[in-house]
Amino acid sequence: MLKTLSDLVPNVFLAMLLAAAAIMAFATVNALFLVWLERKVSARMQRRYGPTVVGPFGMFQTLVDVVKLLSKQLISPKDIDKPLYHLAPIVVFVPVVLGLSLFPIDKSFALVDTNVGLVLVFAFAGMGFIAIFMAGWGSNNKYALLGAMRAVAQNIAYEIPLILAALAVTMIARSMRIADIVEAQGSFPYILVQPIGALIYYISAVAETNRAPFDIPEAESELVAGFHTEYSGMRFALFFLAEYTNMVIVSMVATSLFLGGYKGPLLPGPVWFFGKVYFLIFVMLWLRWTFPRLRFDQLMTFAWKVLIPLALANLLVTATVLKVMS
Amino acid sequence: MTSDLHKPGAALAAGTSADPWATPPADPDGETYYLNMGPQHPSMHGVLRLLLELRGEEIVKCEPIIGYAHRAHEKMAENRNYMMFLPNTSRVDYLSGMIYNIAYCQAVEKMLAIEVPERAEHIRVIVCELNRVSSHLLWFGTFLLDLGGITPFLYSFDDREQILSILDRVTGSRLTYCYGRFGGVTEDVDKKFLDETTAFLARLRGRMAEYHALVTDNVIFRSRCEGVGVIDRETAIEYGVTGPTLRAAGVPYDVRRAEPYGIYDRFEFDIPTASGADNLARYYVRVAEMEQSMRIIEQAIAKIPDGPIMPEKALKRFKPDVGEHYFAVESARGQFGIYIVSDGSDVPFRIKLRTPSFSNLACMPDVLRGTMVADTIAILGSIDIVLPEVDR
Amino acid sequence: MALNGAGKGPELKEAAQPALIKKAQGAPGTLSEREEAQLMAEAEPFVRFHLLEDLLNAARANSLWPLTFGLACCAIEMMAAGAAKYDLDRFGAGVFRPSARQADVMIFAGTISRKMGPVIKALWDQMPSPKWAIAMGGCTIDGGPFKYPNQYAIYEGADKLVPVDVYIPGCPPRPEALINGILELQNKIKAGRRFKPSTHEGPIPIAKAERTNAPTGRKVKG
Amino acid sequence: MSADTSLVAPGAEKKRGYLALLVAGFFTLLSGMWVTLKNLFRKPVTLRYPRERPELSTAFRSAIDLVDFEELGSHDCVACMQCVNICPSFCIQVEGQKYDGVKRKRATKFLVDYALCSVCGLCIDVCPTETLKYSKIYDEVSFERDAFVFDLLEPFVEREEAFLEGQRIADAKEAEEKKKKAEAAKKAKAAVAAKKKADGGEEAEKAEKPKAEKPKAAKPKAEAPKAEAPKAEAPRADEPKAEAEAEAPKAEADAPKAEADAPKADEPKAGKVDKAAVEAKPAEPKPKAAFAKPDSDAKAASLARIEAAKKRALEKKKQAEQQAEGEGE
Repeated sequence: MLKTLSDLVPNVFLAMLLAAAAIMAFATVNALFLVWLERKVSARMQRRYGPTVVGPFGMFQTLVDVVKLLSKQLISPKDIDKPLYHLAPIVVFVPVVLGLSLFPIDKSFALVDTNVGLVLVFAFAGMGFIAIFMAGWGSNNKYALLGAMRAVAQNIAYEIPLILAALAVTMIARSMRIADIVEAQGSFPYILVQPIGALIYYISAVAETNRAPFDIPEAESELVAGFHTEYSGMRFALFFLAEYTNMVIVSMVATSLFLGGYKGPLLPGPVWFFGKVYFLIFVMLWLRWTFPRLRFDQLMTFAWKVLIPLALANLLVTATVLKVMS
Repeated sequence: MTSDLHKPGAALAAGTSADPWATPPADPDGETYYLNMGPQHPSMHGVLRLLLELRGEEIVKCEPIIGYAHRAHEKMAENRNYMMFLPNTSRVDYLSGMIYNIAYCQAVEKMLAIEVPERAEHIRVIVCELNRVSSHLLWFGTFLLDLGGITPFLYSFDDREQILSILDRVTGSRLTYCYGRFGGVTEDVDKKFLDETTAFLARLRGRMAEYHALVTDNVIFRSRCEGVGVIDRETAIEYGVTGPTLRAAGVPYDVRRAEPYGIYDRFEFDIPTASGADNLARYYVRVAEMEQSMRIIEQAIAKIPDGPIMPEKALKRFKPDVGEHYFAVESARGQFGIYIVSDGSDVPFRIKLRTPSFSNLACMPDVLRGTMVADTIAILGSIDIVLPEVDR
Repeated sequence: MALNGAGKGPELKEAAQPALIKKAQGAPGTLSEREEAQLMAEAEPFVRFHLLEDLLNAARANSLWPLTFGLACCAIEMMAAGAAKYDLDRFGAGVFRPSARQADVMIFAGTISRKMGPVIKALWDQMPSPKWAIAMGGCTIDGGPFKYPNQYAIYEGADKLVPVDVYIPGCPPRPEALINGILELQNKIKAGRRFKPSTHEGPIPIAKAERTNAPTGRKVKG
Repeated sequence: MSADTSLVAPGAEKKRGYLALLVAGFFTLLSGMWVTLKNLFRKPVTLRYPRERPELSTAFRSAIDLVDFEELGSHDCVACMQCVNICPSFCIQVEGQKYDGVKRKRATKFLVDYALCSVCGLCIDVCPTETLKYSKIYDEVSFERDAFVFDLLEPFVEREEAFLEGQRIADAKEAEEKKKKAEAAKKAKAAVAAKKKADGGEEAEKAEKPKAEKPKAAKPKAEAPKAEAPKAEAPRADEPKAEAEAEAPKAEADAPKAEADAPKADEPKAGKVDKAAVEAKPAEPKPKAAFAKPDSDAKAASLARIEAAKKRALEKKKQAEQQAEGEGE
């Protein structure tokens, strides 16, 4: 039987407090770890060492970076749209963190459990680009604005195949509750049933998180730093934090929908769960450090002409097969 | 389109005003807007500034604004004697500094009719071609960096480091060589140098397979390059575009073959050309050129004779006759010409450097019209400009 | 830092500094040692959180993000320093930020032309403090090889535009020199930003680098 | 072309269907990922700099330094100013002095501003006594702007007295020998001249002149390996060459030709200018001011210059002839 935090802690407020603390701690530590991992993995792929000086294997490098960013001057440029500019880093961060709470990490535990878990996750994830648009619009910078426009177009385009691919899975599992979907994957994960769906989901997920080769909103060589060109210090760090947390969330969704979540032989559930999540993240890093970036219109073409038709076809085939089998 | 910003030179005036970031006012119709790309921009290869008029992400007009790397190289030549201009040459184009350095020596040798010993000629060919390969490798890396691929950049730099350490063995410098002297070179090469060079060629050929798997065949790379930034034959010839950019448009013009200098007429090599005239064609030509350079190096190593590296009587101080001399070589970016006007004194009256990057950049407004912002970066990367060479 | 004594800090500090600077520049001693010590003590922040400050300085020192900003030849060596062979990232300084807002250190890599001067100033102003500058190569120290009488095109030194922390000579300096410069900058940051009189006196011998009689490749006579 | 580097020329591919292209494209992505994965498990190529030091090549170029000759027990800078004059960056300052009893000049000040240097090596090329070399500095940094003015004489200061003492003895010895030789040479020359005069006309004499001078210069050189005992013998071998060349830089483009005849013992004129400038501003090497500044816009000016140059050349020729005649007598 799945237990949630409110089952374990009777007091609602205490439960909320605990959940918030746990999520924040996880998001921060995870982002610190991921940035370090990314720098290390990329370094090794490029045949260098990466951070080595601070801590063992440079482990505390990102911690040091964050402390530095915290102590940096916060610059607000001239003629910005103040509310949007100041709110954007918070708006990008909060919903992303909320999404973290919805995943069962073991057979018997999830922080929050609702029967529309999947919908909530996508809803939270979809708010990210609003923040990006706020940042780009509010910055009074043309590069930021270009980045923001790209981000909006990209997110709208890629959310469709993302959800279509997830929809096929929910049709098979006949539930939107994440725990149910995981449970429904009896002896084999859905990636075997839905290989094309999984691929479409994963590609769209990488695009959703604005990671290379789909990182056009912050395309460094084109738009300087894209939507966060004008952000300094801690505000910039929040964007960073959100990006890495977002990576975790889409990987968690992929793990739950296609890889069987916490299921696996021998080892305990959380190990399997996080193992799969971090493997998917590793693949994301791997992609980023291998490929050049797509052009903006090619990205759109790819979404509308390849991914969406494929996802629709996939959905159609799934529905037909399900109907025939039942 | 009535505002004065559409008059020629309006943007340039904006660039030179007291406010360094000044741009022309926005289009009154609200259709287009201006974007300053550079001088500090990650993919401007230094300090180029492009003033782009954009409609959405489409480029309506592009005006390159140069001069941010102006160091008065040509003026400096008028202030010092022929010998003292030597270190400047390798700083005009620091990526193929060796070729420029040797080219200047050859120009002065032509002016003074100095015989260069055989061994020195062969050494010059080897180091110049190594330098060309290193320049192309750096271009390969930065081009991919412009396209968003970071790892190929580090791989190519790894290979480039090998060349640098080989050249370091004889020249003592890593980047801005001052290896040539009038009549020869400063240091003799030893057997180890030749062995290392041969070993490096083998290694680079092995690495090429990796590069092709990682980059050349990559579908994203191809889609970013194919049909993008077409500098066709006519445009190229009109603007005086040379080098790989011209050869990618199907014109097999290479100074090494068209007007052989040094001992280039003794080597067998092909002039790779392509017909696409787009980014991919330029990529293809450069990669194929690396192979040709390697062929030349191999032949030079096989043929290198023993002997002196400087003429018997080293030139110390001289006064050339009154006259004008032009000498051109094929640098990594195209035709590099040196035009020397001598008034009979030991100081050149005028040295004009015909640098390929300047002409190659000149066609940008034509080529960039109608492309996207992302393509701008890719095209600029593919023609391989070096800014101090543009500004001199 | 914001931790300066709010009440009496600024006035005293302003009074103290010029005298000290004068002394540092070698003017005849205007202050006795005792007075100087007193002034120094008063110029110190009112409240000091030593541990916090040290921690912050250590963090800043180990996370120097340079601005992606190349001017000329030295920029290639800067790129080489960031590449696999030298790997600036080992010291946490390999995160080249394209936007000045997110950079900590500006590496002047190349000749600063007159036209580029105002741009550099603008970039420097865009960087959030605390920020540092490294002058890489002869051109940014005092004009380098491009300095000659009546040179009209360049600024003879980066310090004509912004305060420079570390100077790296060479034309161009090897990547090792850039790394050493960053390490020295780290030491400087870790030591805190206390006012220190200059210790530099006139020309110094090459002695710091080992002076060898080893053959230099050229024929040594005899 | 070898197979490894063969590329499909753009446009040469066959057109394929939509799905086939997609699948093929997907596989090219995988092959790229395989490359990076392979590299993930290879050993890094990084040189861990502060811990591992680079191996500098034998030709490594850096700021210049003075060679410490073993047989001299010191450097051998004669303050001929050739390096100062050839330096394109004006980063060298040299001052010299003549000491009693020592034949040649000795450098009393040798500063190099590494921040200005472009490591071109021209100074090392022109050095007549080959006392300049590249130092092994490669990672020097400083917090101070002017910390890169190197004083090359500093390590030699203590040994200077001893060197001068030794040099005095050696010079005295050599002067004696030279005197003897000069007498012998004079006799021989006189004999030859007499013979020539008897044989041919004046023209023959003129032709003979340069030839006669050559062996004179070459003689001490040839003797150098023989006389090894005196400490200073070896470097002195180059002495005549050094003096001859010290003359050359004097001939500035615009300077009147008459200066070429200036007394040999004095330091060259350009050096003097330099010295004065240096005294005014000790910290900064002041570039010499006497530049040829061509008037770039006016064609007339150019023509005038060319005319002047021709004139100078003529004058020079004349002078040389006169000189030859004068010495002949």
